Amino acid sequence: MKALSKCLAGGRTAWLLAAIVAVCAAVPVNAQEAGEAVAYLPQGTADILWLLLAGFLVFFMQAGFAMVETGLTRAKNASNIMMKNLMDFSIGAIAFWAIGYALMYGGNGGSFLGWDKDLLFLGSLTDGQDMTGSASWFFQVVFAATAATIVSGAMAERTHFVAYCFYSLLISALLYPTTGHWIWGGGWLGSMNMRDFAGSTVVHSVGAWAALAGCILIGPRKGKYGKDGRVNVIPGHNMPLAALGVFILWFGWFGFNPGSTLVLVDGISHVAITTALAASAGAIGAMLTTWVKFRKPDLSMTLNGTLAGLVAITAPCASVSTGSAVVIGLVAGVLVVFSCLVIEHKFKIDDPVGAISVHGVNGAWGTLAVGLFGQRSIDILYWGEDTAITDGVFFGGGFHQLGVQALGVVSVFAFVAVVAFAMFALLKYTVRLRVSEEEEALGLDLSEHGNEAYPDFLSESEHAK
Amino acid sequence: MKALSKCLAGGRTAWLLAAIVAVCAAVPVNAQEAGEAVAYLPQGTADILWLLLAGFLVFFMQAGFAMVETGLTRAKNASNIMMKNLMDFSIGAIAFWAIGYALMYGGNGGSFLGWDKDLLFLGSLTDGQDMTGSASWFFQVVFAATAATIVSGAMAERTHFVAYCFYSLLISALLYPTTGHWIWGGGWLGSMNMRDFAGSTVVHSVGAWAALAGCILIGPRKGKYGKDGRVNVIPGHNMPLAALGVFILWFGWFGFNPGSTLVLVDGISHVAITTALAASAGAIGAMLTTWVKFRKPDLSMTLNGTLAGLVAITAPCASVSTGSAVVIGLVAGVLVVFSCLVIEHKFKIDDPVGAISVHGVNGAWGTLAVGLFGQRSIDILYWGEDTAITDGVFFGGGFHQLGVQALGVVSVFAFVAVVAFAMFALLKYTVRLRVSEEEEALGLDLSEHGNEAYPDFLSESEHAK
Amino acid sequence: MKALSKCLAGGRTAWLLAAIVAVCAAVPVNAQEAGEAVAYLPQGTADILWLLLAGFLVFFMQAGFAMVETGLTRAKNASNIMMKNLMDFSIGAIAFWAIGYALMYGGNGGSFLGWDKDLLFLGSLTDGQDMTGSASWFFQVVFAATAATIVSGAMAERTHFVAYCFYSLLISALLYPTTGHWIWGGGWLGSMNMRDFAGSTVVHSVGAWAALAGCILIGPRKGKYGKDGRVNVIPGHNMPLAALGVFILWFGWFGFNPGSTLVLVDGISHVAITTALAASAGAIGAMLTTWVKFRKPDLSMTLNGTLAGLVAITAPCASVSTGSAVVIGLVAGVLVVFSCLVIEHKFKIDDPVGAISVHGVNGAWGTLAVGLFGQRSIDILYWGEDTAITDGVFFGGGFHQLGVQALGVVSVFAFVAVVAFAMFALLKYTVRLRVSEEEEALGLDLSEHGNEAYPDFLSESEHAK
Amino acid sequence: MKMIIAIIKPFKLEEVKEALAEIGVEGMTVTEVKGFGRQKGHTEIYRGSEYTVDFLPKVKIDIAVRDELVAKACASIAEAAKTGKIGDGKIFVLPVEEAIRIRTGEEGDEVL
Amino acid sequence: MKMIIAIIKPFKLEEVKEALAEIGVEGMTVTEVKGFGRQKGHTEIYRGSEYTVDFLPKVKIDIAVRDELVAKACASIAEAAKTGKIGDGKIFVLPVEEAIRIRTGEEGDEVL
Amino acid sequence: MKMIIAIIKPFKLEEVKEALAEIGVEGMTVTEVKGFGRQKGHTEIYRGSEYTVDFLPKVKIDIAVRDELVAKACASIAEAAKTGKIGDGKIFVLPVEEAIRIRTGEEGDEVL
Ligand SMILES: Nc1ncnc2c1ncn2[C@@H]1O[C@H](COP(=O)(O)OP(=O)(O)O)[C@@H](O)[C@H]1O
Ligand SMILES: Nc1ncnc2c1ncn2[C@@H]1O[C@H](COP(=O)(O)OP(=O)(O)O)[C@@H](O)[C@H]1O
Ligand SMILES: Nc1ncnc2c1ncn2[C@@H]1O[C@H](COP(=O)(O)OP(=O)(O)O)[C@@H](O)[C@H]1O
Repeated sequence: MKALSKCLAGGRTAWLLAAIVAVCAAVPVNAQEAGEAVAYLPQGTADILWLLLAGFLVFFMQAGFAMVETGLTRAKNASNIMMKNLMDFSIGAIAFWAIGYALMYGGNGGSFLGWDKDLLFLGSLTDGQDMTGSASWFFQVVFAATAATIVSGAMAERTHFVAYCFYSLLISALLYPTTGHWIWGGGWLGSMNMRDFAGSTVVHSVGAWAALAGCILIGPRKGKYGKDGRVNVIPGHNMPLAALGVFILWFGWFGFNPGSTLVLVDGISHVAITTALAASAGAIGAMLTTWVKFRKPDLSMTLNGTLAGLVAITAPCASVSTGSAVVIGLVAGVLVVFSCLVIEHKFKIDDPVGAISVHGVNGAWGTLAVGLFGQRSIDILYWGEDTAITDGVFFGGGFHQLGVQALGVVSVFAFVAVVAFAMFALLKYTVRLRVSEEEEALGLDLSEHGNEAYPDFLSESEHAK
Repeated sequence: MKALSKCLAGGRTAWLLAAIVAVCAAVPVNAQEAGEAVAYLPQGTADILWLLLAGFLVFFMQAGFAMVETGLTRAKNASNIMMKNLMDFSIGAIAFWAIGYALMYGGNGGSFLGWDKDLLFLGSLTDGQDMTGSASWFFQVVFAATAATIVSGAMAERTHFVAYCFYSLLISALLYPTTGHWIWGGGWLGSMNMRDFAGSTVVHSVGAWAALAGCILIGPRKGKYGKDGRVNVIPGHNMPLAALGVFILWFGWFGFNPGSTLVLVDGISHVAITTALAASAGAIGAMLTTWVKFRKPDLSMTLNGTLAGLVAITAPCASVSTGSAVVIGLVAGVLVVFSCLVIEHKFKIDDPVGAISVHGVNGAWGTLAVGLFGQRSIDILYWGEDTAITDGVFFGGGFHQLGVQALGVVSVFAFVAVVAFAMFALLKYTVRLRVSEEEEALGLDLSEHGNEAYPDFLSESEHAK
Repeated sequence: MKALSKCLAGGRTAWLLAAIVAVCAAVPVNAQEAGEAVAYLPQGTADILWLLLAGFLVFFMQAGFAMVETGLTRAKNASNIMMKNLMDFSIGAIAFWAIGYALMYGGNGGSFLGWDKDLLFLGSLTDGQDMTGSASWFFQVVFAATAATIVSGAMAERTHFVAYCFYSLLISALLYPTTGHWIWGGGWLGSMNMRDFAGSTVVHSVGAWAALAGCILIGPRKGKYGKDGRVNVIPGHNMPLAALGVFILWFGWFGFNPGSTLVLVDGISHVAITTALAASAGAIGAMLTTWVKFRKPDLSMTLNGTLAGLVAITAPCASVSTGSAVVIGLVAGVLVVFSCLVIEHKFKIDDPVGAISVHGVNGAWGTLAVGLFGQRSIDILYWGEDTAITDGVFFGGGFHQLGVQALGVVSVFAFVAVVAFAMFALLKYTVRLRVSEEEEALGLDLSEHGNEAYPDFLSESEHAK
Repeated sequence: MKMIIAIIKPFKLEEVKEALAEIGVEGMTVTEVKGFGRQKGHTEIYRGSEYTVDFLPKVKIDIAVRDELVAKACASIAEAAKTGKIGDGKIFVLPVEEAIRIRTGEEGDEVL
Repeated sequence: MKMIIAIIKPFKLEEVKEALAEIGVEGMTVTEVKGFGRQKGHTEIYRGSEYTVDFLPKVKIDIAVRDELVAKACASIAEAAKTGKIGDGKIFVLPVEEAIRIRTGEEGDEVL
Repeated sequence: MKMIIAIIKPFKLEEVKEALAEIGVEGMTVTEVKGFGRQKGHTEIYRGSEYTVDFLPKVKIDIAVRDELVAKACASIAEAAKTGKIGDGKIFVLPVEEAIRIRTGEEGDEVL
């Protein structure tokens, strides 16, 4: 039975307690005394609303990743990509509930790792006592899932599914919480006023560096590089789905960045516009770059450019002006094209969707951009006197903030690269990281899941008896 | 002309009245006296906001259903599925506006059916007087549409379109409002403190049992069962679209469950996390089950498992701990696989998308789960002393609540099965429930709508003159 | 580092300043004196929240347009459509940031065009000072993008990409801001109390009349009309994607219309339900019309009907009763079918997706509908005594309001048609408006972007070495 | 050796395959094609314009068989593919001069 | 009876069909194929790498005709399919030894 | 002139094309087909039901060549397409009686 409904229906006399409590709590004291019945929304409830709504949007990014990744890979692996995107969230959520959150935000740990045994299993036994905590967990779990899912695209079309499941478990239970603790959970980088507002480094770089380690260890897809070192093209199978994915991701990013205020304050609007502008500039930057370099404006790279702009603005979104946001996005759009080419052609690392360039390289760029374009006068709208950044290089603040940012970028890179490499190596020698040559040729849909993504030929003949 | 804009533009002196009214109403009395200008958001407005936002998300589930259903059926019926999903909402909304809402929530009826002639056509003549009522109608109509659309997938690829239109009318105008009234509208089941927070039974089971009646009456698709009783496989045509649909549905479910608080209270965050965890556990449960049973993790079933977890947590989402949510979801994921197999292989009921197992079986499971895992200490955060549930079996509360829940499950099943059977029988002997054999072989797109969903061969030749 | 997280983690002593400020500001004076700690959400912050959330939804409509347009056109142009939808937003956003907003809402202009040099580049140097202004810009930019993107579908499959980029720049920088200023920005039509609540004319007609001018100038697709004047059919390539697009658009429209209150007031709920009902009625109207006319209910036209209902209710959504909304939607659904046929068969204008009929004809219909069905008693819930409309023709108010509305429709049509025609003519003689015959035959994906949208044949052979 | 080219209704493929298996023919190559013949296509409606789609979906089967088997194979196919309604399709027999099995290099009737 | 196999540019299909209809050929089977020949493919770009797509979309038409009609049919096809530009395609004529109409069991030229 | 019809594994297409180019054969027409033979299909699972997909993806290549080249072409194809594993495919050679190049109207071996 639903509160408002009942009320309207008049069929019942009993009200929902919650509704009454809310109403009472919300009436200012004097108004109450004066017999006034107008109730107001508590700020705390508004904060919970905001965290949840933003979290819903970030959750929806899973669909965006799934579409981008499947669009840019071959039809014979489409079901596998769907499974991976579904399971990295599902396994990751359970892992983050069981232990990850305690390691990231537990107040009894140190500056390297958090700990709080009451947060294991989200303190399931005392459920409902801390609604603000619940909202916070929700918002964090969708971020953890984003970090996890980045690897899916980079290692697509060759990774053994069982290894991917274990990987999902490990990144959400251990890897992401650790660096997350450093910067957001009260750890050592956060204490230095490193600014990574919504997670260019904490979320995107972590996922991307893990992807980098994985890509190196697993090697390129069969046929990607010829014997003579020639780079072969393995086009994706559905560009409209890839584009749909980018629109969904952009939509979700409006939860990702503005939501990272964590409280419902006026400042969310500035974050929303820096986000929109950087993404637009990223798209334009990538398009123009491909236009000049390849003589035609390329869709797939422009899609990457849009995402690059979004990743790059993720750290500085609440510290820079709209003008700076445009510049940061433009640079990201240019950067992502060259980065993709260098990684593919020079380093011969096979990343089918450009995840390392989008999330890693531009995660780093965005984090450093705080040290270049950051303005204390803007940052302080969101932070306190002692926690706000100093002005960036281009705003006369010298190199201090840039140094802090660089330290964050480098230490997260070093830590994640090493740990992820170890993790994938472990998986390689236990459950097998890569499918066999035949399985890869057949496609992961058939070899790993026993079915096809588009089984249409059949439906006309085999089965219509 | 838009209020804020005008204000910013300074081009006009007149303010929007509404804005002023809002501001005035929101300023607490004493603050006003003291000349303070800060205004606050009334709780009532916040409640409307919450209902609408949640309703938007639930509305978007229509897209999810459309994608899941088309993905799991053949290309030759894809346009038909789109039409059905579009029309069950459209026809349903008009029907619910005209009469359904009056039957469900009208306060002048009895405990079996509501009635209020002022709610017919939503009291169109007195529009705008009751904004809270409008928000409530909006939230309810999207739920009614969800119940309606469940049938679309189960009876896909063979149902006569005109029959489907009439069915949409009947379920939204009569069937759904009736059982809805019993549990949410002030009817007899609600009075017994049966707990179906967001509608495992009211919405999902109602749709599924109607689907069951329809599937039995219409029979399996041509070729589904061989003469020798052999079960033939009729694979769908696009798994990535099916997966996209599940992501959209999951996203929409964050409106479905948390929105069912109906008022904006802190408690929405607990509901959001039980929802996320049960869905994740459902996905994992189904994946592991298929892995063990079929030796490979199956995408289509894992998608069903995700939805099963969501359906199952829909009733108990605000009554159980996060730990219980995980267990409920896991069980749902396992259950849905076996249920699909039994319905298809034992009962020889042809449900192409697994809707009966997902929404019916797991709707029942979720409703019963309140009686097993329910905790009064959590439930009471949302309800009053006299309306809260008693503890479930596993929490020492004995079998009382389980009994009430079971009564609800059984009586809704009995009522819906009988009425829906009668309804489909009526359609069968009037407008024809099923298309002819040839029409089915040709595909409903051509036979019912005269066009194809993917007319690509043509575009290269026939028409490029 | 994130505020709430830190708080939970307890690892840091410093709070986010913003959070504290918010909390303090929100505590009513007396409550504070009395030592009460409950804080409330300021109305101003709530307004920003609402504008942003609605804006996010409107942004997501870009994905909807992209899907509708690609679904209704051929596979060989699918990547091009994606590029256009991505770039009209990206280029448009930068243009609207640089200059468009200053022209539309600048308070120092006249009644024909606004101006405020401090709004150029959104006053980037003083960023963050005006969060309400930022939210307003965000909400307006997504509207500007909607107007721009309408042209993409109408001129699909033959427009030179570079011309489209310039067009995007011009419409967002100049054309849209001008008529926008007239009606919403403090200009002459607004002063006459013309009511275009959410932009049937300002947004949809502007886009559609520009599309009309463009379509006339660029001519039909090759092969669309035979030598004998015969109309050839060029079917689209993916109806499920087109339907997905319509669901996304409908979802986004719940930001478009209710969001146009611009402040968070109770009245948003009435707007939401007129929107839902008109869309439903539009779908039904178009379906029935095609059923009667073509003997089968047609999906593509029903999708157009849904959008027609939405466009038509956009102007009167906050001025009419739910009953009137149903009628307005029904008429729109019928109208769009005949309009599409007349434009295609009589006027021989080739608009592959029906954009001119959906957005232009029904934009006009919706705007006029205010003069027919408008009720001052409803309108006044949103406006002041002196800014509210007078009753419409069917509600005894005579022809005054209808006259004002008609003046708006006609003057916007005249202005946009002329200016857009000049603009496209300019592009035609500079950068070339249309691709060559061979490029068109080859498809724009290959000729303009050098790649295919579905390069699957290759992936099996060419590259798997 | 002959090449039998059979054009049949798509949903008859399985039955034809089984009929051929019964007489010992276990290899074939199948193509999705569009057929045009006496069976007239259907009228489709797209955005209000009627147009005729002349080309109907068919399946083409290429089956190489030893000369002795040709008559039997044709009969089997004809029987299995027959519905008696217009559009059932045709069988054509073409001469084959040589045949090679790629895997082994075998030639002639050994290949089958 | 002969089997005419014509490989043409896709957008010429309709014209070829009409040309054949004029001389009384009313049956054919059409396949979407990829062709490789003198007409060089185009260069595509994917994620910054250029690569040549050698195979161009073509349409293959199989038309069984009575011997007397072969020359006329070939001429009609050639005329209708011609653009004069490279890549217009080829026509091959193969002998057919037998033909059967599945629906009726008719054989030989009756089938057409 | 002969028509060589080669049915091969899809991923061998490129190698076959290159092998043919080496001996001067520069034209061919390629079709995506499904093959059925000794190489048994795989079992798929759909919603819990196992079912066998007998038809495996193959590529069919039609190559018209001058009589002198037939042997060499067949040998090249056989070599390039060979993996030695079951399912490598077959090559069939059919007689061609006439050939026309649509663009120019040339006939006979000139066409190639
Ligand atoms: N002359 C022909 N050459 C090649 N294929 C043909 C010819 N005539 C018909 N076909 C094929 O046979 C199919 C069935 O032929 P149709 O004339 O429609 O019916 P029926 O086989 O019953 O006479 C056609 O769809 C086409 O694919
Ligand atoms: N030797 C051949 N065998 C089979 N098909 C061929 C052969 N040569 C060309 N073709 C087909 O004919 C098409 C056109 O041939 P091409 O050499 O490009 O141009 P043209 O026909 O103008 O000489 C090719 O795309 C291919 O499908
Ligand atoms: N009799 C046949 N007629 C036509 N095509 C055949 C025939 N037998 C086999 N094929 C084709 O050759 C392919 C490979 O044949 P198969 O028997 O599986 O392996 P192998 O070529 O190694 O003997 C099949 O998939 C099918 O496409």
